[in-house]
Parts: sequence; C-alpha cells; structure tokens
Amino acid sequence: MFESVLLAGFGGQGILSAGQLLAYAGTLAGKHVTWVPSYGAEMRGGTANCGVTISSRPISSPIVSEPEALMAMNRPSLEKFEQSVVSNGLIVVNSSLVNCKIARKDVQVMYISANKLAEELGNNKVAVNIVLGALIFLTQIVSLELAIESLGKVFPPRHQKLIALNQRALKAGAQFFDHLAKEKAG
Amino acid sequence: MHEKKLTIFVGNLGSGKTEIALNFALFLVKQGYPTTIVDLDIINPYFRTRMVRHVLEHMGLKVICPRGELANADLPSLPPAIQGVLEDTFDYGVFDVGGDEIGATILGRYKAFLLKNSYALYYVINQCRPFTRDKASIVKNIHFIEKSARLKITGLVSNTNLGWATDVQTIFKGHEVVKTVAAELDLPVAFLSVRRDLMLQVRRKLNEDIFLLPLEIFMQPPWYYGIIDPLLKIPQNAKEIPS
Amino acid sequence: MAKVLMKGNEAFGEGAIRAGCRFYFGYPITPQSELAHFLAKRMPEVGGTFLQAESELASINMVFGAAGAGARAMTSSSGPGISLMQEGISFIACAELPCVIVNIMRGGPGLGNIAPVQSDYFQATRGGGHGDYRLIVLAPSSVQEIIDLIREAFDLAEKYLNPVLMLGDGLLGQMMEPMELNEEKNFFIPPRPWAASGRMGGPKRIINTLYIVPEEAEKHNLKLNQKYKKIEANEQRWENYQTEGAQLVLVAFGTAARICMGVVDYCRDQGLPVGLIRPITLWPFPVKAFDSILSLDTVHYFLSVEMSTGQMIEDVRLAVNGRRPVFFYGRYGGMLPVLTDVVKEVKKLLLEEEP
Amino acid sequence: MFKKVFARTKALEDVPFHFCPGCTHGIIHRLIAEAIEELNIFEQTIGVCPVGCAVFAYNYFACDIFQAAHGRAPAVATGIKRALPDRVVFTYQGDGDLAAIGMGEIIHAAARGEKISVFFINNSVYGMTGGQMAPTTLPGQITATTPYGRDREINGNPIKVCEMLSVIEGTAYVARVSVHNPASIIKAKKAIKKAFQVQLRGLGFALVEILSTCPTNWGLSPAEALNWLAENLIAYYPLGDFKIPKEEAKNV
Repeated sequence: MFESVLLAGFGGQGILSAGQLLAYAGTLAGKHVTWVPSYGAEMRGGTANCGVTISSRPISSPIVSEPEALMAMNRPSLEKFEQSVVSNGLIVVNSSLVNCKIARKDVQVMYISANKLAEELGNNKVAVNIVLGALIFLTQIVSLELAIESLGKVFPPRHQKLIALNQRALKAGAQFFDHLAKEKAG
Repeated sequence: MHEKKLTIFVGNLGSGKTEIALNFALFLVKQGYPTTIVDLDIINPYFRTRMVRHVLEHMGLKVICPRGELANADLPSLPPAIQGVLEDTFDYGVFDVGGDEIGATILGRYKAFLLKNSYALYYVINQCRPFTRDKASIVKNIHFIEKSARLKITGLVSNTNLGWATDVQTIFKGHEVVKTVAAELDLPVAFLSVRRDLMLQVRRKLNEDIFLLPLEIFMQPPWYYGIIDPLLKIPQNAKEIPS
Repeated sequence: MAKVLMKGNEAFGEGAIRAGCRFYFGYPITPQSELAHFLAKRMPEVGGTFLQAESELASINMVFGAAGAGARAMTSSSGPGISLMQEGISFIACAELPCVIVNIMRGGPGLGNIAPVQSDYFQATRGGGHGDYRLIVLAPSSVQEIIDLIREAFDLAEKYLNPVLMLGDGLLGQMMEPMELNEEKNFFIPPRPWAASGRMGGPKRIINTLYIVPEEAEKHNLKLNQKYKKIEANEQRWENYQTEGAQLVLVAFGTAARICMGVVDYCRDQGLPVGLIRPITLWPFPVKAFDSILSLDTVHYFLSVEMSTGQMIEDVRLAVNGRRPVFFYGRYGGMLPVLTDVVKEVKKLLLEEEP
Repeated sequence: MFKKVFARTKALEDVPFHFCPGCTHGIIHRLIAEAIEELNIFEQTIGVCPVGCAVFAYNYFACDIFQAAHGRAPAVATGIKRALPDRVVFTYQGDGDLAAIGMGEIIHAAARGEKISVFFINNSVYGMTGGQMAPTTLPGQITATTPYGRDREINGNPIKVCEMLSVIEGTAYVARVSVHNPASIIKAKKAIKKAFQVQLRGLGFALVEILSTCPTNWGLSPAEALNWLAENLIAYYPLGDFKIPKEEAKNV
C-alpha cells in the first residue's frame, strides 16, 4: 500500500501542479492528504520537488523524507533522491530525459519516455502528467478517475482545452504500463 | 558676592552647574535674601533642579521649573514665570542653565532683558572633566558658550571635583588651572566651591583671599536615597563613588 | 461541509475573513507572500480593504490606526519584517488595541534564507519590542488548525485588547492539506467604546502610549501585567499525543511537532514508550501540561525538538522546574529534523540515560 | 450692551499650552481648531499627533485623537481613513517627524492620494530633543549637532518638502505659509481650511507647510525669532501654493 510519493524534476515541468493534482484526488477520495513543496533557491530554475502523502490514517509528519514512490522527471532529481526511496519502493523514471540505468537492486524501477509520448499528444508540457498517470496506475494510490476529476480543480474552467489534453496525458501514462503488462501476459 | 540681582551659571556638561546654582541660591536664602531658582536646563534629562524641588521649597527657596507631567518630559517647555524673575526688582534670581554651548543657547532668547539688568554670568569649571583639562581648552569652551548665549562671561567658578573621590589635592590642582584662565581672560574667580566635609582642610591650606562656597550635594543617584538623610547629608561610606 | 485543499498561507487569509477581519495591511516577503496574494483577491469580494504598504513600519502603523479607529485589522510578514514592526507592536500593546499579526518564520539571523525555521520563538514570546509587554502567541501545526485558530486569535485579541501573534514557519505556510471551512457568518465584533472614531456627539477618546509621569506609567504597566497574569491563568492551550505511559516525552510545536508525531507513531509501533506535548499557545506557555503529566510519575525525560538552536527549551525547563532532566534536539538555519534522526536520539536517551 | 467679538474655539480644550513663550505652535493649534469649528466638522474629525514638541497635542485638540510613533503619523492616518472613510483625518507633524524619520510614510501617503490633511510645522530645528539639526535646517545654521553651522559637504542639503511633494501625482493641494505676522496668519488659516475642504471634497492628499519659530533653541527672543523667520526661513522656503486642485487650476 503506497502512501508517500515524491515528485521531482526541474522548475517549469509542472511538478508542483502534478503533486497538487494528486493531492486533490486524495481529498476527493476522502483520505487524509498533505502536500509539501520544496522551495528556496530551487524554486526558480533548479530542481523542483514536492511530497504528497495520502493515507486513510491521520498523517503525523507531512514531510516526505523517505518516499515509498519516487517520480523522477530528469537526471539531477533522480540522482538527488534515488537513495532516499525505501527498500522495495518504486521509482518511475522519465527515460526521455534520463539516459542512465539505476544501480539499486532493492527497488522496482519503471522507465517511460514521457516527452516522446507528450509530443505524440501534441504538447511537450504534459509529460509530467503522463508520468503521473503511470505512477497512479502502478501504485494505485488513488484511482485514475479521481485524478481526472481533479483536473477541474487545478485548471480554471476557462481552460477546457488544457483539461482535455491533460486527461489524455494521464490516460496515456496509465495505459503505457497497462499495455506493457498485457503484452507480457499475452 | 551678591551685588548682582541675577546670577546665571553656565558651564560644560558635568561641570557641576546645578549643584553650584542650588547651593548658591540656598546661600542667598540663608543670608536673608528672597531668592528664586530657575531651572533652565533643557539638555539634561536627569539630575535637574526639578528633581529636588520639594526639598528646596522646604528650605525656603522659590523654584521655577516645568510643573506636573512636563517635569518629566524631554521637551523644552519654558514656563512663562521665568520672565517674571527677570523683571522682578526685589527678589534675587539664580539661573541653572543646561550644559555646554547647546544648553547656553537658551539664554539668547532672554538677551534683551539681561542687558537692561545687572547680572552675573558665571562659568563653572571642573578641571577633572575631559573637555576642560587645561587652560587652552577651557578658554575655547568659554568662547563657544559666549557665542551661543550671545552674552559675555563675567566671572569663573572654581569647582574641580571627582565626586565622592575628591581630595584636597584635586581641588588645589584644579584651582591653579582656573586661576591661569582668569588671568588670561582678565576675569575674576567669583568663588571656590568645596564639599562641606572638606572645607576645614581647604581653609587651612588656602593662602589667598577668595570666597569659599560650602557644598551640600543634592543630585544623588537613587541608590543613595536609602543611606542618606532626606536633607542630603554626606553619606556614611563617602569613599564609594557614585557613577 | 465538503473539504477543500488549501495552502497554509491561504488558510490564514480565508480564516481571517471568516473571523470578520476586513482590513489587511502588509508588505511582501517570502515565504508568506501567498497570504497577501490571497487577500488581495479575496478582500474586495467581501467589501474589505487590502492595502500594500510601503514598508513593514507603515503596515503595522496602518493596523494601529485602523484598530484604534475600531476596525478588525491584521498584518503578516516573516522574521525580518516582523523585526521592523516591533516598534508599532509595542505601541499597539501599550494602547491596548486588538489585532492579529502573522509571522511565517524564515531562516535567520540577518537576511538568512527562506527555508522554514522556528528561531523567532524568543522574539515572539518575550514581547519582541521595547517595554514590558506580551503578545498572545498561537502556533498551529496543520492547515486545519490555522483556520480554526485564527478566528480564536481575533476573539482573544478582542477579549483581552491585546495583539495576538500567530507563529508559523515557511513549511506550514507553503504546504497544502484538505480542511473544513468553518461557518462564515457567526463572528461577533463587540462594541468598541474606546475607539477613537470621531466623537459623533460622544466623549473624547485618545489613543495614546505616552505616560510621561513614572507613577502613571507604573500604574499602566501594572494594569497590563494583571491582564497578562489573567491570560496566563486562563488561556494555556496544548495537545497531548500518546503521553499515556510515556517514559520519554517530546516537546515540539508547529512543523517540528508534526515531525515528532511521526516519531511517536514510529516509536510506539516498535514498543517504545514515547509521547508528545504540543504547545498550541507559546505564550502563555502551557505550564499546566507539564504539571499534569509529571503527576503521572511515568515520565523520565523530556526532549525539546526545535527548528532552532534551542529557544523553547528555556520555557520547557522553567515548566519542568528541575523535576526531570530536559534534553534538546534541533536543526537550524532552515534544515528540518528528519524522522529517523529524532528516533535515533530517542533511542539513545531511552537506552543510555539513567532515569 | 456688550457684543461678544471673540471666543475660544470649542475644538481646543480649555487647558494651558506647555509650549515655550513665543513659540508659534500655539497659534497653529488654534488656526487648525478654528478651521475645524468653522467647517462644522468637529464631531467627525480624528487627529494624529507626532513625536516632537507637539507630542501633547492630544491634550489640546478636543476631537478624538491618536498619538503616533515618531514619523508614522501618515501610516496611522491611512489606517484610520481606510477604516472610516467618512471621517476627517489630519496629522500634525514637525520637520523631524515628517521630513526625516517619516519621509517614507509621507511620500507614500501622498503618492496613494490618501484623503488626509497634513499640517507640517517647519521651524528648521529639533525642538524637543534640544535643538539638533533638522532636515530643514538652513545651510550655515548653527544647531546642537552642527556647532560650526550646517555644512552641505558634511550634512547635505535642506529638504524642500512642498516642492518635492507637489510633483507627486496623488497630491491635490500643497501650500507653504507662515505665521510671523498677522497678515501671514490670515493666509495660513485660509490654507489650513482649504486643506480640510480638499479632503471633504475627496480630491486627494493635502499638505500645508507652516514656517514656525523656536525662540528657545534658536536662542532668540520671540520678537527676534519672528524676524529671523521672515528674513531667513522665507528666503529659503518661499511661501505660496505649490499645487491647487485641478478644477481650480482650470479656472485660474
């Protein structure tokens, strides 16, 4: 059962918003939720990260110092947080921007070329939600339906187009590993 | 000593003007002259005549200073009654002016009146204070004060002391410097002031004809209130120097 | 009521509006600027005033003016700005006007950084500015508690005619949690006969802090002090977390308390007898919490966990008053205590220290 | 039968001023109080007094009144006016309060076009603390902290508040007056009244700078001080309107 997730990448990738989306989905599920951003000099241009905890119990510490799942959107953030992931945890790697393999053997690592998939959808900016869709599928931390519903909270209603695009991104990410699993099974 | 009806004391910060003014005024009272003391100190927030007003009034002196809550304020707020002292032809007036040329500036506004009356403007010297150690610096300070007061000094007061640590040697050493200043500026030394308990020793050693003003010390720091008489006798442990 | 997901800084703003505050004066500083952004949007919606001042000096004095004229007013800032406000806060405390001040602490001293710390504890709980005065200091540790406490902050300010300081840190201001909004309409602003709001046929009112006669100033100080004694007696607030049977009791507020709750959970899972006292009022410090817990006799040690080099520990020691040893663990300059490090410290104490 | 031709204004309390004899603060207090009474705004007026010789102004004005921290009167007045827009709010500030420590507050209150009336008393010296240099001390003027005269090289230049504030867009009315003789007092009264009228009409920020004397710290008799003001202060700080409300400007 996954409860704590760390989303990491560089500023401008939409990391903080993706974390908020996840937090909203947790709220809609009636769970206890916290969302904690990194900030500081990192806030502008450097690595950006945020921790989200979703739990059926009250959350004592909101700080995600040892995540159960890590979503690494670029190489520096993977290098920074790889060691913090708990044993038997999960790391989802955006292989479009990370050209190395992970050495750790005690964690599950999944690679997804999110920027390539995003370009196929017509907008490079939705890469983050492709990875988030994958993460949601792999962890089942919330249901994909609630994440899709939460898009309406993160984007104002006037951005109907963006909502639709991000909906496709979340689904694409989820389906990527779904297909992979089915291929393996088939 | 008291041929002038108005006596004004000026001097540098810490020269002892307030003590001198109070003791001089009380001296006049004891001689039977009706006397008013005017607190013109707009510089010093503590140790002003107004602090001991009740004691002084008890001793027969009239006191003019800001009343009520203004006595504690760091505002000039000059009482209009000052004008009355200047114009009075019967009472004697003693003025305690604030320190340095800054405190003396206030005299400028009364200049017109002072010229019409006979007055003494005494510059108080404590040779132990940093800006008045030698003849040259004392003369320089006298000029500063004369300029801002727009009045001429008419006499010097020799008041060298180290507070409770004063001894006879200190007094004589300072007095010698004051005499050289007097000679240079051609001014009289109006009097030599000596703490009452040192009077006898000074009188024995002194071989010149000068008026000695015995001093009671009024401006006590509050921690002395407990060990001295309310009418301000010398403390028992006179060796301790109040800072 | 449905839950909403809110940032701590936003919760301060929404909470203030729901507490009937209609006047905000402030100056931007990280990490509390979202509070200003939020109120800039929200105040006009409720017919209130949001004004960006030219400095923290001006913003606190605008609060002084508005509060003295009878309005429910607030300001917010972070450490460096709160330092600039101290003169005005001292005036407001002396004039006995109600208002709320929010300090979202950032790393210091000096310009420091914008990371979360708790190093303004001394400044907050000792008055902060010149003169003998106290602020009521409330330290929420969750977004829900922010919105619940800020209403109480306004009520306490009103009840005691005293400024109330809400002390949070950058992390609390920046983090998001779902929370329930309290009812908007039932705030009550009592009449203010003391307000200098124009005579309008009534008696003259003076808002003044000048007591030039020491006898009167002493009287006023005594009056203030009696008020503070009353606050100390009546307004201590805290939360006990798993303190039953605890041999080691952690003491922490705000963000540090959240981390310590995690520590307590972890330790209890491992069978270690650890609990937590979480002060909610930092002034008055909840001395009663310590008296009642020490009467249980199970407690061997206290460990004050702070995001500073040790400020609250002085109050903990005063409250414990030599009855038990008090230890300290802290991170400084914007570094956060990590759960596993605190657990290590706890284990060390429980296993190595003689009770 | 006697006809009453002069009466105390009810906007002032019946208590003696603490000001030194010959100080013009008393005259200015009276002019402001008379303006308040004549405009019939006494009941809705709220004053803000400064730190300086006028620190006790709350004892003299009979309206509701605040005592502000040094220099902060415009910020306090802003808070009051924003909370109670239908009241009349004025500040009474000296040259140290307004032009030194409170320069930030006054410029920004002016720039915001805060609808308050500011009365700025300029006597070129710090009266309260013992005659030190003010931002408005003239070049060459001797004060406690410029014993050799104000030297531009060391102490910089005096600040001309009216000239400076008149170029700020938020100001509606900026004028400099004096109180050194009966004719100038009549003009000062008119300007003070106008500063209130500008506020009442919601036109914006109004400031009247009033040149004033300090016989005590200048070291001059009251009569000499009035002459010194006329000869020296007015020469450096010219009297007149620096800005009048736009609608009036059109008519001129």
